Amino acid sequence: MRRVNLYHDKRAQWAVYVVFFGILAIIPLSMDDPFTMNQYSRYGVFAMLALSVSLVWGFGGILSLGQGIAFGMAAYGMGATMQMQYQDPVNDPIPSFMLTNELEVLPTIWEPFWHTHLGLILAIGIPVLFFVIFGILMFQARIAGAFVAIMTLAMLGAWYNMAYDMQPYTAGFNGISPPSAFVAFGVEVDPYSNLIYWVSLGVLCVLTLATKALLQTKFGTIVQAIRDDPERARFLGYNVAYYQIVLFALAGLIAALAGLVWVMITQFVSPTSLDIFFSITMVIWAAVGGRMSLFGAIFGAMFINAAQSYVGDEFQATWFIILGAVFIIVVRFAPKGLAGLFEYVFGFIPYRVRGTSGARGDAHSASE
Amino acid sequence: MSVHDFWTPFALEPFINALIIGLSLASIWLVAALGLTIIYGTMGVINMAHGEFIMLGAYSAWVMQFFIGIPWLLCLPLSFFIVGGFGWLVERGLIRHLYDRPLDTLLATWGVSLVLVQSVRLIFGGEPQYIDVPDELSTVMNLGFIHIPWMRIFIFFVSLGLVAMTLAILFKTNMGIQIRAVMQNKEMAASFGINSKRVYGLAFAFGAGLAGISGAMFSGLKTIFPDMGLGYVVEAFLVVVTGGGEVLGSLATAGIMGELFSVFSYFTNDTFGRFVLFVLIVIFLRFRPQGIFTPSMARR
Amino acid sequence: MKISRRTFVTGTVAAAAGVAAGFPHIYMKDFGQAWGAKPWIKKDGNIKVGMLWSQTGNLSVVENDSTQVSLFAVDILNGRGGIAGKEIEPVVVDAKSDIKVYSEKATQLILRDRCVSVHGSYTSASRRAVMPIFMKWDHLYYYPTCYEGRECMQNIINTGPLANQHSFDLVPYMVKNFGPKVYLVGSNYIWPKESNKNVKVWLERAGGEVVGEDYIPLGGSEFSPVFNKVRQQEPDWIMSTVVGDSDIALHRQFLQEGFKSDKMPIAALTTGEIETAAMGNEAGAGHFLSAPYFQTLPNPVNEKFVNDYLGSKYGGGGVTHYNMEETYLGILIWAKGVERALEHTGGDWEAITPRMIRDVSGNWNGQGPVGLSDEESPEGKVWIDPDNFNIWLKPKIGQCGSDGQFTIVKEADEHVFPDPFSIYPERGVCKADGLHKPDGTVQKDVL
Amino acid sequence: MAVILDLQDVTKAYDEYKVVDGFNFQVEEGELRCLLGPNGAGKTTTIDLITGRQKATSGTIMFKGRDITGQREDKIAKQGVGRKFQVPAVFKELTVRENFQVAFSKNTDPFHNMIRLGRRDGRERLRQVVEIVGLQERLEEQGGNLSHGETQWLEIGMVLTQNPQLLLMDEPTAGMTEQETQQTSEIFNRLKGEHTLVVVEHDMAFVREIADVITLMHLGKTLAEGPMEIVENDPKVREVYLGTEGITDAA
Repeated sequence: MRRVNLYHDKRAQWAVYVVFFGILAIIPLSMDDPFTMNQYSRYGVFAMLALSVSLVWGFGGILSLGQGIAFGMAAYGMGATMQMQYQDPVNDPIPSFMLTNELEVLPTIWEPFWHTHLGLILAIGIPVLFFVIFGILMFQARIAGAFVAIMTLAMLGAWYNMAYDMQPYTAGFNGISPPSAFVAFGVEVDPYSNLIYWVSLGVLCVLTLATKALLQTKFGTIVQAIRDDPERARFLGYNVAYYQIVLFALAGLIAALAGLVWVMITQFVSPTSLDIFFSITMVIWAAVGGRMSLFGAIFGAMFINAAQSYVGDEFQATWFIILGAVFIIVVRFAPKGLAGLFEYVFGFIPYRVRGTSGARGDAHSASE
Repeated sequence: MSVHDFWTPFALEPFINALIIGLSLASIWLVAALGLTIIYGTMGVINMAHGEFIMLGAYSAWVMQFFIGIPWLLCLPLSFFIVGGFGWLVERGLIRHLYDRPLDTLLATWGVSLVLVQSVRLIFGGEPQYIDVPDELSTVMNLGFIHIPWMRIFIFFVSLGLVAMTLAILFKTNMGIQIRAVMQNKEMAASFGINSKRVYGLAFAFGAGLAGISGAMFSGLKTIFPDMGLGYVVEAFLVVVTGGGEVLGSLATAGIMGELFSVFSYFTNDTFGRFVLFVLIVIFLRFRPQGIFTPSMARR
Repeated sequence: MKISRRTFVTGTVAAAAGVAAGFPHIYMKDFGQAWGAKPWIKKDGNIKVGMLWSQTGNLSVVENDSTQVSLFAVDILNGRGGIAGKEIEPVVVDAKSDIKVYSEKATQLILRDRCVSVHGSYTSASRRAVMPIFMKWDHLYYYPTCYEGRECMQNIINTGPLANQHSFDLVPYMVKNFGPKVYLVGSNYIWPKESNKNVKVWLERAGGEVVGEDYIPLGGSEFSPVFNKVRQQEPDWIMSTVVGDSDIALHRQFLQEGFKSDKMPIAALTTGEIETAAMGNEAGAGHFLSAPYFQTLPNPVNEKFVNDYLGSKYGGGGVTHYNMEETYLGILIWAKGVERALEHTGGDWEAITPRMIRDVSGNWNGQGPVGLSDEESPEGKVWIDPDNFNIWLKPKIGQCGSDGQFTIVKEADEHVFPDPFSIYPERGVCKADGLHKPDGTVQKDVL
Repeated sequence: MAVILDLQDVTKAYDEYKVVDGFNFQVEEGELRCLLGPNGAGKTTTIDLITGRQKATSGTIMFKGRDITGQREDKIAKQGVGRKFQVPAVFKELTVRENFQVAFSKNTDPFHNMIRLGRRDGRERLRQVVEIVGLQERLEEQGGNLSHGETQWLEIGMVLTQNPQLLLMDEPTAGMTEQETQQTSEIFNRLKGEHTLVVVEHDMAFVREIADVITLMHLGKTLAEGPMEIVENDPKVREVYLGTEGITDAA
């Protein structure tokens, strides 16, 4: 018999996920409130973004401040798809905002979005492809650490400027608001229905469990190894850049899916989705919840956003100060976030499992 | 934006003026980036709150002028000490504990910037403010077809002066020698009796002070408002990173970036110029990492 | 490793605690309110009206004033006994200058707080972010800021000037007094560009010409490249659609570049009392602004408005400016709409719907559209266009003095028709039920 | 026995300064070679050049008869060159077991590894390696919690897990206690013959314990090569080390 930290018990972790998503699944059965459904779906999207940050930063050691690039690109793709669902090929073939921007025919880059499936594929494919290319650019040059952060930030800034300068194609600063809800396979995804909740939480659930499963494969161990010491991994025969590119693209994929669902919920996309502040906020969510725990990151995103929605009036003016202070405290004293605190507390819970291959009696996993 | 008015045709005189404007932009970016260069170059800290230090400099100049009536020129050095002192406190209270976690300094300083922006907004309100500059600086110098506001000439020379001062401090003074020793090898510097903590604290305070003086100076040219830092910090970062965290590197990159941006925005427009500049920098970082990551070869 | 019962229990408790903390209204009382045919205004309740502004963040500079003046207007109405004896209850939320929050809070005001109408937004971006929500719930939004038009939605009433009204009088005035050559400078987004399209139309009529056109990023504060081109083109005056912080930088750098406002003035659409106060008197002096309202408008209604407002607990900002006054008008116009709706339902509060308020604000029952008389509106008589639900108003031109206040130098002779598609006649005509296209079809919700 | 590693006239120069200067170096299969020299002699740089961490300015590096000059680190590693760093490098947030799993890198394709469960991989090899380096009782411990000596053994074990034909060990006993050094030399003596080893070392007692042949580097060149006794008594060597005591105390 030996003592270990319950926190590190993989089965307990899975149990927490099952229970968590189980509870989330019950919520719509117990209520029928369009506002709550809409709001919780939004939290679901934020949780996906925190998940992507957790994967790429917490597990991969790549501090990307550019997750908004994938989010924003996918959001624009989805916005275009939904806008074109609203347009009529015969009577009204061009979105209103283009007509007032000296465009008389639909631009070629908008043509594919007539087809919903193609539009969805592009909305996901283009950001992922961009992340692959951008990843190759960075990681083959062995750029790491803070420089990745700065480069992703600069790239985000470039796209932000682009989105709002290319007014005839993106509606500029005002953004695109598709007037009708998204229709897929003949079903209207009403942004105030239980359906939107299922979509958002469903995507979150699948992404979370898939990411969790991925991290338990050898690939997951290797990316964490690369995070700890890329050079060591390289001399063990791993093409570190290749792994980082794949991981970066996967995180981009998650953020892109979040962007897709986001536009389904809000029917609106503008350059603010590429805002630098927003992308850094995602990092705050993940950091506060615990970047090295998927569950922690998801929880952090939901918790901070719920707090933002529900704190009383007396905190409104000081909200950013509170957020900033919490963030400073977390970074300074609890780099593993709330999840790290749990890990610490769980270390005191007496919990034993049958030891493996002659383990020592008193060896217990250390906690931070 | 249609194609025909996207490009401005070339004309010599305004083009020369554009080149001069490029120098002026370069001097603004340089002075904004100088403090960051010291902080990054010395301790590898990516100070995301640098823009807010600039903002604090502008606000402290404004407060001194508006409430106490101190003339603007005197506000400049005073801002240096006020913001420098604030930077010293931030270093003592926060940054000092994070030196072995460079990524976390980036995040923690971002938290600091959030707190600073909102605090300033709560204290002074969100309205933009302005500051009175001496009348001599509110006019323009005319040399044939060349027209340069004296304010920009002033900033240009002050920024060069600050660079010279920084270099002099780094290379001639005792503190500078200590800073450079710690920059090169912390352990070895410690074995020579250099208190690296003290040096870091001073370097951070010095960098913050430079941000303060630049903020006070920009307040004469531009607008003072709580979010103003964001307008400088991105360019400042790019200058520092591309320049490799060295003072002369920043000098060179600020010059190149200022000119490129001015020329791009002369021919196209400001927003597009910015896009091209960002992309060029990302590509540059890809192909010239050695010039940037000076310490990267020294592992194990 | 075998999972023990204790593991499972601990895990469950942890997860449940997490969910409970993250989702407070699972255990909150009003959780799960059934959505149904509930009335918007309860017989025994107040009239709830939403205020969707930012109290924090960069937009709060303007929107704080909007909130204050809205509350001031509600106070006045309640002081008179509310609407037909029923008290108005403002529901103020903070949109935190974040587009995502605007959209969330709009949903909250409609669905959770069940406000009968919502007033809000200073920027087009936030307006467009919330419009799909108002369309979805067939609700009603009052937007008080000047905007570019070219929209035709059935769930909005605008009380700010449209692009075609804004520069209508200004351009001929400037051409006449300063000369035909004009340089257009704007912030890089849609409103300045659309405004300038209108300016070009008026310029052509007045015999002027555009010698240059430049847009700088929102929040940008570097104008030397622009002034370089200005110096080369030597325009007679500058037409500015630069907004916010950038506007202040524009005027200050104008001065530092050695330009003089009496030789080459800036004619602006948004440089109001707040901006002139923030840029310093010498930077603002001599330039022109076209707006439907100025603090110095010499009429008793305005003097009372200014005095009452600045004397009230809401008037801490020290000025009244055009956007505040338009917001104020929005509340008064909304109250009149509610009165009419009550008349329409024959006194049944519970039958009033948001959309009904809009419908009766148009040409209802032969009474003509809702409007405010010279005795009610600080800017003088205004009324809602019964077709496109924008506002008829008289633009005025003010010249900034050395005290930051404006002297009215010209007022339009007649009210100007708000035409959202003035420069796009080929798109059709906006009517109450949608955009009537040239081919005879009607398109709803054009945005 | 065949030559497994062959450096021909290898030079690494920074501007004018040559860290490695026309260095020739041959190692035979199954040999344990010690690479010695004062600080700055170019030992670690040589290892860097062999493993691809730095690119040679000129010269060729042959491994098993194939030219590996200038190839990428991971490609060289996959051909059978293992390297232990001077400052021990292990994955600190991973358990010892996971460290070994990562080191078991038969297939390094990320997509292939996405469908493999880490735990199953290379169990057999893990048992063999753990038997050599010890650490049986520390498998579930986090890498960052090991003692210095244990970290060194873990890293040696990780390199061994790959079963490389050539092992490059940069100061494997640095910072070890005497007892730990003793254990390490036992490990090395077991490896001898089966693997080819190049060991950079300062600890002369340790070198005496394990080395067949030593190569002494100075200013990027070979100063002397041969069995311990011969090198030790070479007058050139004495001159370099200035002292009369020879290299024994130089470390």
